Amino acid sequence: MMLIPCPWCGPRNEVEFHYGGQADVACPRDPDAVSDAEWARFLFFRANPMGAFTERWMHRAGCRRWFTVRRDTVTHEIRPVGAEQERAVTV
Amino acid sequence: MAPRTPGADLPDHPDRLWRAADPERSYDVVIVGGGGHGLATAYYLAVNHGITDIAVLERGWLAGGNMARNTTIIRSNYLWDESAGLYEHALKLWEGLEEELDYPLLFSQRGVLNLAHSLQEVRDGVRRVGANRLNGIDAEWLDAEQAAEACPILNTSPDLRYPVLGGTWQPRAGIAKHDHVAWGLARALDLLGVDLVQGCEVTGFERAGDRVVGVQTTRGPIRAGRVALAAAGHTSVLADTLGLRLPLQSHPLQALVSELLEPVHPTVVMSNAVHVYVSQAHKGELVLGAGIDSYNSYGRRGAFPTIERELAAAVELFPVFARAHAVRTWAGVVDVTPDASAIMGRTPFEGLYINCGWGTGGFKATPGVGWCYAHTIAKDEPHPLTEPFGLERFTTGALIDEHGAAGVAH
Amino acid sequence: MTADLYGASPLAARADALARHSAPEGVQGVRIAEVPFTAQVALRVDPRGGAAERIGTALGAALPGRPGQVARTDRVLVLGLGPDEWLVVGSEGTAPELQDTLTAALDGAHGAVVDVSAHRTIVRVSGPKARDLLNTGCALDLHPRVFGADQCAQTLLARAAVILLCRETDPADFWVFVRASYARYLADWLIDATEFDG
Amino acid sequence: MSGSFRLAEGGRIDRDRPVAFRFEGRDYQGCAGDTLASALLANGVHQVGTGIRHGRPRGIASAGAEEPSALVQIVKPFPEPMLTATTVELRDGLEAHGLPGQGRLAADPDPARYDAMHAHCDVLVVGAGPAGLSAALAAARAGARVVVADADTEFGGGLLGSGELLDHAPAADWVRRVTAELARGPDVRLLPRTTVFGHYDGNYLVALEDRGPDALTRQRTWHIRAREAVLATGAHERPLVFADNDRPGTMPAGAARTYLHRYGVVAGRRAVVFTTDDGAYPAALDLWGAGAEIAAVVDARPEAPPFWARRCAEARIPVLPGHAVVGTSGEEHVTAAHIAAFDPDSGTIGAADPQACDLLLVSGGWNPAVHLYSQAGGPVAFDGAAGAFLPAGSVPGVHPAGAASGLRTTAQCLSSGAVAGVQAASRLGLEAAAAPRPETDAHPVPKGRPLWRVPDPDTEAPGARQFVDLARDATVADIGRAVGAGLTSVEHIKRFTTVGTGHDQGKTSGTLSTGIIAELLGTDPSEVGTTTFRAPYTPVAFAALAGRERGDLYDPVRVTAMHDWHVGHGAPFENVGQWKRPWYYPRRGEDMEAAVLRECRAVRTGVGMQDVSTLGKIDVQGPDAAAFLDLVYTNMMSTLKVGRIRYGLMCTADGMVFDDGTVMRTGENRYLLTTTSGNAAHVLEHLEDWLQTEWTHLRVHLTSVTEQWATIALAGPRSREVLARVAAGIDLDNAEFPFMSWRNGAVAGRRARVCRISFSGELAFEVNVPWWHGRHVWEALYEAGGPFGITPYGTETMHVLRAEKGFPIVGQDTDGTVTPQDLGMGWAVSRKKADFIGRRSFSRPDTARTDRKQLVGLIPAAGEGVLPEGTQLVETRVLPEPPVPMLGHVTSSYRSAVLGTPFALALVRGGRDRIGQTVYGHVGDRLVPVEITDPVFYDKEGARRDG
Repeated sequence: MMLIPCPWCGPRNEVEFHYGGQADVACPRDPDAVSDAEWARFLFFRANPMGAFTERWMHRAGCRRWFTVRRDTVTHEIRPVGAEQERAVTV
Repeated sequence: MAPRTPGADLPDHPDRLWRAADPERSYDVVIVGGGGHGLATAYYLAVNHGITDIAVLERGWLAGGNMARNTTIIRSNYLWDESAGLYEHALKLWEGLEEELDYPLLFSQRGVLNLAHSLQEVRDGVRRVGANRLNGIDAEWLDAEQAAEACPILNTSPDLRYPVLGGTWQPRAGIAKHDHVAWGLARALDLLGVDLVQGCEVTGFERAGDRVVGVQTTRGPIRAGRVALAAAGHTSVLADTLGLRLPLQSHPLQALVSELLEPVHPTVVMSNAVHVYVSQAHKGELVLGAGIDSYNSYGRRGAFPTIERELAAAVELFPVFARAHAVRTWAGVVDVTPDASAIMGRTPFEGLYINCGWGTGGFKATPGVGWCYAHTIAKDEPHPLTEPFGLERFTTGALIDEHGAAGVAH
Repeated sequence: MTADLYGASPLAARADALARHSAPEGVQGVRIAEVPFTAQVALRVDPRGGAAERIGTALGAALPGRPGQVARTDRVLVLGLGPDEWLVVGSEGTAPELQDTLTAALDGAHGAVVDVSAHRTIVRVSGPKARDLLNTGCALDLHPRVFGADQCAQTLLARAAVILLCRETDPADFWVFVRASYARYLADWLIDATEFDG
Repeated sequence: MSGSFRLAEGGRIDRDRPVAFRFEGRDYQGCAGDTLASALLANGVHQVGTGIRHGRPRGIASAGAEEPSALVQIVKPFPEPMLTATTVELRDGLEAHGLPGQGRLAADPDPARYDAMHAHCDVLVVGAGPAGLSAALAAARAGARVVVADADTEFGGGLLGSGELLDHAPAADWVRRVTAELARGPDVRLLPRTTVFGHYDGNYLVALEDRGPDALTRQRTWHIRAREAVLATGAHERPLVFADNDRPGTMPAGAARTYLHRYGVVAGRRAVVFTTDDGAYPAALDLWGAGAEIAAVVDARPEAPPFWARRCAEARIPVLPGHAVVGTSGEEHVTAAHIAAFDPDSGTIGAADPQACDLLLVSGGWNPAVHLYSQAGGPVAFDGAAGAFLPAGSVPGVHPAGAASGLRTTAQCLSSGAVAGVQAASRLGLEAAAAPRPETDAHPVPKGRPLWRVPDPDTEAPGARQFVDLARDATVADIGRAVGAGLTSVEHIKRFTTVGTGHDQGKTSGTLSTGIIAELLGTDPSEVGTTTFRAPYTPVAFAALAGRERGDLYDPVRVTAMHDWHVGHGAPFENVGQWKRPWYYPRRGEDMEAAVLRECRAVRTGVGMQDVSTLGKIDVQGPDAAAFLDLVYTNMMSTLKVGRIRYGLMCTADGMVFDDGTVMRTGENRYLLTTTSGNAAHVLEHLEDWLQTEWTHLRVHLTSVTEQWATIALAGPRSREVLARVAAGIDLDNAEFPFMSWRNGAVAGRRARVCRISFSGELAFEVNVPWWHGRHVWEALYEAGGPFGITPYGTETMHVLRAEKGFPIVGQDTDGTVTPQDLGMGWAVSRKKADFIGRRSFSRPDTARTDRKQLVGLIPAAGEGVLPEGTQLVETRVLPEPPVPMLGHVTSSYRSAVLGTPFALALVRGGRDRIGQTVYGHVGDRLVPVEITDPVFYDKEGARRDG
């Protein structure tokens, strides 16, 4: 049972959270300017690394805030990520 | 001496299975992943297409991934035509596979019951049964009473928090013994001269422009006319080395097994609403699966509450299970797509083929995948049954959404 | 009297059962009772702005700086729920005046003041065994040094989302805020829990 | 077998409290404090059951949880399959029998109760033997919050079964002192009878507490979040593999010692001891001291350990170094051990000489219980000297200690436990120091020499009676066959032979099989490795893990403020998500169909009322609220006037319909949204996701107010008259209070917000009052409607009425693959807005197709009944061979009072272009002709909504 550090409520059991997958996936600013293939990448294609992964969680049973952590997808070790991290447009 | 405990034992394996091959420098076809899909693909490449210069590369031990970790349910009663066509093709192959491989696969067509617990699940179930029948798949709708006849230990009391309102029933569905399936294929492949290379992890690809011409492995580079991925939850990691991103997420899927018990459960029961599926396997152990854990993981372990929830559901549905004991829990890594359907076909790289995204449905599709994937590799074109499962669908929007209405992913 | 003014609280129909299963002095060592009809106002405002300061002044206590902290005045409790979210709890019937106070102090700044008095009710769980009882279904560390008086948390109790407020540590006295539709479930779950040995 | 094997004194059982029990149909007596196994041994019973594959007699092969052999079925007090006799606490009235490998489940429901408990601690100590107690003491004295869990009924671990002295007094005295000190600690929790069976991420350990016979709760699952965990889980003695090593009466030397010291039972009168490890010698001497004859100590090593050889000589116990037991005689009990000269280096054996005995003690060394350590991600490495896999490397926050880390003597265990306790406390910043270690026996550290199997004198079927895994009846020959078949991986061989897959998961057989595989492959055990250690460490009953989440507590039942009224009026309920919603209100003698027709008629002709409190409600505030809603709904919300209401449709980013509801503008910068009942939480999360992570510049706050408002729908041509009787202060006139607007006012004396919203097409109002006034206002409206025949109606009638109007229900008429255009709701998709969630997806090739499945109406041919929902539609009058092309399916289907015919909604390929065509519904084996129609069946002009 992972202990996930909510930046507001403190560490809580993973069952309190909702998983959001890869962090920093921004919606294309002008959806009409992207091709269908690029749009599909925004909709459906997410990183799936083995190892370090910057990902989103939402504290569903707590403050309901989304936040980002860096977690190892093999060991499940978690490190918080600064809120100031740049949001990258991946499309 | 007392007699052997009836049913508590399995038929013996043959005295000869397969040789542990060392990799050659080059093959016509290299298959990455020695699970059920990789083995079945190699098998049909050899049998249907006459290609035997094949290596199946397995980073661990043969069939030690999801093949060794699944709950062995086999059924074809999927909602959409595309899925039904593929899974039914697989089921027909299953029906002849034991004889073909001359191996006791313990394929037991004991029927699979998918329960409905809400009015919407009833609608979805009736819809799916209708679609199945028109697709030539044996399927029936059972009301709660009939469901209880199919599985007498099922609790169909209206007092349940989510009472059983009925279920879909596929009599030809059932279970098989996963190791036996893998080993039956492996033995056949060994006899066909295919190299089964264990302890050989693929770490990258050899390329000539946009063409993949081989693989890099922990046991050296191997040239290949064609390279076919069959690496389930690890497909993303391999594709990443080519800069190829796939719409896949790898999640833990947990299961557990009880001690051996006298027969009580004659069929297979699945409930999507309460996230449990259960059968009593050949030796008498109850085999239970849960819903997938929500987060990405390659760690082959999940969270404990998933197990607790699964057993709460199991004991609600089957009160007699109260004092059965969990003796072992485990997890596999399943690769899940946005529409809960697989991805099969060519890739932007010539000579490279993918087969992934089977989520929780991979085992039951094994021979069907092998058949169609072998066709795709041999002819460099999708098999008609798997054409809709190409990557293009995510761009066009023509998804095959099996978690919406079908509701049952396993 | 309150019934005329306020109708029926979510656990009115469970009051007897809760009382029957309350045995603060006995082996169970726990008392469970509804605290109905409190005024509850949800507040959202930027904690760094002047509006937050004005609200603190108007309430007579600064807004708690972190989720989990609770500010107390003789009129209200202010529970920190999120980085820019609080629940202001007052005595029954005071919701309109609390809303007015908060809205006035907001003074047009961006924020939200929403009456949620009926959205949740409160179950008071107190007595020497209160912690054990709660911990049968709550994964938080309720040790008095960790979760002391005037601390709150949003978490899960059994399968319901709750706000847990520690009012006193010795003897333990908790308020469990639960959404009205879940209140009976939670009460039934608590009653069931009292039938177990701690 | 006759007479008692119980000593007159000694042991930790209570001879004054006899316990009567029944085994295999015979009555016996044991003592309080016995296990079933010790009580059977006290009565001279060794055979417990039979082996699963070969039916050979099976005895007691341990004194603990590692038991591979002594499987029992409990018959009374309640049937429980497959427990080990060594862990069943003896209780009055216990009835059991041996198992041939399969257990039997009870036919009746389990009356026992189970629960769970969450705990937090600084240091969790698993195992309360010398190492665990020392660790706990060090941590507790440093001020740490400590939990100590041990599977046994009392603390002490191996000390209880060894007869050792600590500080010159029985070790039990030290155990008692330490336990008492721990129990006094303000922040120490002692959990006897508690098996920690799993380690999960973040030092989250789960344990099962057996609450004992008198507890209300039979078992409790502990969820322990530990900052530090000391794993003092002990070790299991490894048996030796030789021909016929499965005969009852064969057991590890340490087990016999435990039966002696813990239970006052001498397991036999004449014993042969076969060992490759020094640890068997004290056991032999202890048994000798208790009056048993020791026929010989057979040591497979060329030299016997001098210290122990001297002791044996003093006791006149023959010691035979360079010998091995190569076989046994007997049927249900061993009668002789066959001893032969043995050279472990060459593997040669001499002629066998039978030595009569009724007890054969074996010792092949010890396997540390590394299960939890391995589950925690700790690596294990093969240690050639120990012949076992020991914890290697390190895992932060996890401290193996004592025998679990491969240590052998009590002194070592005490020290390592204290060190682990100090380390754990220090990592937490506590000042800790080890207490002085009590003085122990000055015995040399035991040594051993691994011996994986004794050569089999049987040359015809070698290894066929050399049992490696008693639980699975797996032999050396089985492993040989697996290796011969080409298998090299321990995982493959495990599956081939089933070794290690029994109830015990190979606790005693795992390392042995690795050693044998290594020998057969000509490699080292470290190359072969182990299979994976998985939770649970010992079997756990399903019901224990299910806990209290059973029956109505399986999942929350959500109810509205009016729930009791609905119950009182006989409504059956529909589960909608977690909500209980009234389905219909049958009157006496009515079935569902009659009730629904009556309710529908009432709404169409008079007035009906429905509890719609379950709709999700979200308050939206902020200067950018309008802009936000324009982005999340497909239609325009910024143009909505204060006081007005608009229907709203939401899509997910892939353009598929996600939810629908109404949007009420309650202020310049404030809106109230409603969502479908089952989807409220998802909608709020969806909105928060976009707001918090994508549109962080928008100044908007969302607040759930679902249960702030109880909501009553009042529908039908007479609804205005009913409302007027209790809402005198609100002008209900059409002009003053037009359709799709809202007013504040008092209803039945309670402040209310009244909306003119209709989901039936009739004149209708929705009355919102604070939740706690719901019941009062509901009853007031019911009473006010009395003269008009007001009729409460449930979800089924609501579904019929909306279907007659062609209003889709998200989740019923959609399935995640349906766009607004597919629903014929292009009118709700703004073309003016620059963007909204889902818009871009509409132009994808497949989504933009004009022949997608579209929502249409269906009227079955005259005389046909109601089409089952879910019915598939086909084009042809006669079914072709499968696969049959399908056009779509029926999503909603009802009988209609006002239409006079059954009707349905369906998603049909290119449906709108097929209006007027006849297609066929596939019902059972029939094809039912149905006409495709517009989905709006009733009052197409919308003339009825104003009354």
